Amino acid sequence: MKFGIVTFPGSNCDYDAYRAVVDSLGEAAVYLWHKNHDLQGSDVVILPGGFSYGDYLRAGAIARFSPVMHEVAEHARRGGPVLGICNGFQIACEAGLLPGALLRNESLRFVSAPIAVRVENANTLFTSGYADGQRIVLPIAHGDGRFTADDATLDEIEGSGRIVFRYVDDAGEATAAGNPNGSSRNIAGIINDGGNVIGMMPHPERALDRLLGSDDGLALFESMLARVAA
Amino acid sequence: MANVNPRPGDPAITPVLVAEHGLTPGEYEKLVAMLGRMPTFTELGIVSALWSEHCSYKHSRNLLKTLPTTAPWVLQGPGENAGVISIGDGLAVAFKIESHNHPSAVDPYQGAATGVGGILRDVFTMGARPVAMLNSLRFGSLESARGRYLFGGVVKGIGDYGNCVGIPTVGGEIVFDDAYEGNPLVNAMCVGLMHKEDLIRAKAEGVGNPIIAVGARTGRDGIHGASFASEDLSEASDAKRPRVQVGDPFTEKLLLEASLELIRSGHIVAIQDMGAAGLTSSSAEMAERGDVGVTIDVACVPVREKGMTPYEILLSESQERMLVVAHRGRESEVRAILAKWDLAAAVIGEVIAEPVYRVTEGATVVAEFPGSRLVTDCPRYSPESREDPEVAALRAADVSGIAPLPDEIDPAWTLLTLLSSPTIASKAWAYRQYDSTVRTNTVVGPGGDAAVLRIRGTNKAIALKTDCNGRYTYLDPRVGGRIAVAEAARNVACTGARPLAITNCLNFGNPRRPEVFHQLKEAIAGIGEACIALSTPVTGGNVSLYNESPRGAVYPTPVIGMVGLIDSLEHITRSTFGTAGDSIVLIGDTGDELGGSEYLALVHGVVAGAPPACDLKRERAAIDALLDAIASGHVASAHDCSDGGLAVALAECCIGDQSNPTGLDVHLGDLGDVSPRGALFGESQGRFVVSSPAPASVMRVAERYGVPARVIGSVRPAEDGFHIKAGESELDSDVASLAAAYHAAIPALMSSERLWSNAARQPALVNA
Amino acid sequence: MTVFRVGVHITPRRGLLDPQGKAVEGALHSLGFPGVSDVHVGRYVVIETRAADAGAAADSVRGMCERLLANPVTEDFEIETAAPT
Amino acid sequence: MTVFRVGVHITPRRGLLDPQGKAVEGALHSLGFPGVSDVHVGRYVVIETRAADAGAAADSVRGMCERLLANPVTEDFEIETAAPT
Ligand SMILES: Nc1ncnc2c1ncn2[C@@H]1O[C@H](COP(=O)(O)OP(=O)(O)O)[C@@H](O)[C@H]1O
Ligand SMILES: [Mg+2]
Repeated sequence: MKFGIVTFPGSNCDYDAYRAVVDSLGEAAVYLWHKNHDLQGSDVVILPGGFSYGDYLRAGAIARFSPVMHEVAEHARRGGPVLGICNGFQIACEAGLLPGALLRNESLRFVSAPIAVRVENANTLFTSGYADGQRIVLPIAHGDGRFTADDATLDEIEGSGRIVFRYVDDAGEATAAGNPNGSSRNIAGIINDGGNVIGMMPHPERALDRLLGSDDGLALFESMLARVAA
Repeated sequence: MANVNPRPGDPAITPVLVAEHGLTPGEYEKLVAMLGRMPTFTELGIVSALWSEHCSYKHSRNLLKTLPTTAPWVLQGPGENAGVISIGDGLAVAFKIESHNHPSAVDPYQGAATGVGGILRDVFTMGARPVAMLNSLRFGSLESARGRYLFGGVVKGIGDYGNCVGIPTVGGEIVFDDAYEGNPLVNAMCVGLMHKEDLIRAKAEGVGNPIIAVGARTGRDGIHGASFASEDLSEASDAKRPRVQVGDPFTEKLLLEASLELIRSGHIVAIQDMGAAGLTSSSAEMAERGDVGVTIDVACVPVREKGMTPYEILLSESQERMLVVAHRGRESEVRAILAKWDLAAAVIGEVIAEPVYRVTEGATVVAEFPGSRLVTDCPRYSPESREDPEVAALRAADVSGIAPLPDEIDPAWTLLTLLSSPTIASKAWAYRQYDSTVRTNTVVGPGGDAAVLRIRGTNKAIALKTDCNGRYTYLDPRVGGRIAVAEAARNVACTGARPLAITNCLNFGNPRRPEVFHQLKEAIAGIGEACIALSTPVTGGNVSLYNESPRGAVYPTPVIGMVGLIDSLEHITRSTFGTAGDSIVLIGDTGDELGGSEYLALVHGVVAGAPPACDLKRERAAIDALLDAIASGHVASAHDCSDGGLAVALAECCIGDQSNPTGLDVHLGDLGDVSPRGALFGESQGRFVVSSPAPASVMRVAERYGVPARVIGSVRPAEDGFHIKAGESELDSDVASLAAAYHAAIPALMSSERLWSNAARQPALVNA
Repeated sequence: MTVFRVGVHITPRRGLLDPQGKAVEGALHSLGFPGVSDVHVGRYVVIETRAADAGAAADSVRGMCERLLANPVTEDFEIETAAPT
Repeated sequence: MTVFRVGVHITPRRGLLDPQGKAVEGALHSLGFPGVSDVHVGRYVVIETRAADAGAAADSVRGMCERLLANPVTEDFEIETAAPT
């Protein structure tokens, strides 16, 4: 299976995503240059973290106009899997691949820490390797992670099981204490109605090795492998 | 030599103008002698920048020459943009520390951000990919609005810049002390990794090779930043406000990628950051290193504003710019690489055979200097040095007689007081704003003793730390210099790493004052001694002088940035206790050494006494013993004793990891002639707190190295509490109170209700 | 064609949490501005653009807002009159 | 006393680098707005405050800018007319 990892100017987790795919999964990966109209036959597209265009104006606002995003949108429309992580989530929202928007953290400060999230829907392309309600620990590192949408949209994604991850506290509850950025309904990750585009603020690609603190991200990549390969 | 005439509109060269450029009458004479004529305004500007303290090291060069700089693993010592050491497997580590104190005092956010940007460029211009950032920060009290403004702004500036470029900020140190009230210190360190064969030096070579300006356009910002960094902070600094430069980390990220690609392409000969004194210093230094002449046409430099003069273009410190010497005929290849990263490039000059440094504006020569004398002829000073008798008296004071406060009856009160002082308390409020995990190599991030990064493709890791105790250095500069190195080494060793080499940032006051020059001289001597004893040569550094405000000089603060190597990932050791039941071993001797301690300063408001002795042979032996014990697999955790002494070190071992707090039961046994408070809060050097399931093995190793070690107690579950018996004294606390004191202190001080206003942007002018 | 300077206000949609506005409001109260009852922080973008007349300049800037400058999910925008530079 | 709404423009001082403005300018060019020659991005702060009259409201907001809202080192500010709400 081949993963295409988009490099926008200012992407800085493209390398981590590449290493995750190649070293931890043993799969093939290519960098997709933002100026090219070519996914190079990628089965899965990763929109990685970072600060595309410096996150100037709004996180993800400028990157979504990159030439390669035409092909990414086409790929998504055909049902191809897209994994948006952190800045990739922000870009996916700006591009309309996912609903809502990601605003400045409520604390107004960047937050970098290992954080607990609960798997809210283990029946997706990206989460079948987890159990429903499983509490996992992933690093976050962002300044604009407060997921926001109007109530109707929130009700709709919640009602259709499209909230995939929620921030939780030590007791596993989605409380304000467990919410690192003020996200509506503690949302850490959502999926589109086609079930093939996921956006999440935590970094699964940074959680693949116990040496670095957690390997709770492995199941996410393995879920994709299992489903896409099948 | 060409004919050089004043440019229409140039101000006349008067003694006042010369003085405004920071040149002494003697220095001006030297300049005239070198030129054989009067300088033009442009030339005066060039020399004022290159002969500023910041660029020329005129007061420190003679002292720096005494530092040890060689070892078989040192590939590049001082003299380049960054030092480079080999770590085996064909890999090398480039690293350097630099100050951005004065810009951060004027605008903490931009000052700190651009400091990070500058040191990043110093590392990637060596051909190394930056893999980690550290910092070392000093502020006045967080009780003052200005202290909070500076601290908050600096932390945000460091975070926003490093996070955006995508380099993890993994460690550092932060100290709050009134000595820094008028003049904060902001030192940033960058560490990069490379294949040895990619090492490139900033040396212009090859007559006819083009000189290319790369990156951001040149604006009017930061003109004369280098000379600004070379004077005391005063009211007058306020009027120099436009000197603040705005950083653009996004462009920096593009520059980083493009530069590494350029270096690997083989199309270029040399590359250097346009940092302090901008185009002037980068071009002059590259020419001097290569022993060639250069000619630069300022009319070819891409500018941001219309009507910029040669003077302004040469001295601008606009950020995110590089100077490249390419192989002749490869200009279009160079341009293609830069265009890929949306970066502009302009050929602005050429390497020439004639030994001159020449600047033209179109066809007109606007500045010309003979050969490399511009750099090499710069004045050197070894001013008078004399210890301040007041400091000598403070050091001689007997502090053991200071009566304990009534509250100290309960040593738990003292411990809680220390744990909640911002200098000792958890710095998570700051480092949670730094992305510490990007690039997925961070094994131990901020919060531990030293940061640890794995080296992909090997079974190795590197350990990194910055350290200094300014109070010790104030009381005894030589001992303070030694301890800065020793403490950095101990921190690195606690993770299982062998200390390899250091970079240093010497933050001192005005060197023309004999008592300051004395501090500088002695501290450098102490650093040198420790580097020899610990086999950690100096590979580079930075000198920041004139750190003074109307309150006086800062504490002399020689910050050490150390790199160590861990041979095997299995040896990576953490600082916090892991398992209840493990024994606690204290390695090293405890004396009754309260002089210069955090305890005296915080609880008694006293800065006096001799700082703890630093016996370098013992330091070396203790480090060797610890590393051996770690390698033999018997060490569960290791932490060094520093600020706040043994009691604080033990508490940190219990509460440092919030997800796994532990308690302990410790009996210090017979204290001999050491007082209980000396045993608990004294800061004797050369000590480690180690937890181990096999303490006998640890002690056997220690014995082999002749290092004292004894079991002082055991790790307990957190519910069992925290108990230390020190002679007559019993320290009892529940673990949660210790943790609350330690973790809540800085967040409480920085709560949003305590925001600063614009008044806090003005430096407090004491005595003025 | 003339160069026009057009200012654009981009403000967080009412009803959405505006932590920046709240923080500024709190700070203003503690600085002794008790009369302050509401603060919102948005963006101010100033664009210089060539156009045939002020109306065309404003139209073109409207297009920029719709496509890039404002996020329709969370922000409103308002274009000031275009003035020749 | 009436409640006035006062808008404030806070802009990066001319001569200082405005990386945000530069990035937006680049993006607008590639989006097909070639006429754009200069972009600056600042903040727009809207304050509701009680005051005796519009002049007093503006004066009070000026004080807020000087004391808190604008960074005197890097920013300029401009107060719009105060309007009663
Ligand atoms: N305290 C020091 N110890 C050792 N070397 C130093 C020290 N300070 C400066 N140097 C060396 O002097 C050279 C010039 O430093 P610097 O002017 O800071 O370079 P740049 O401005 O290009 O960063 C560098 O090679 C640096 O490592
Ligand atoms: Mg340099």
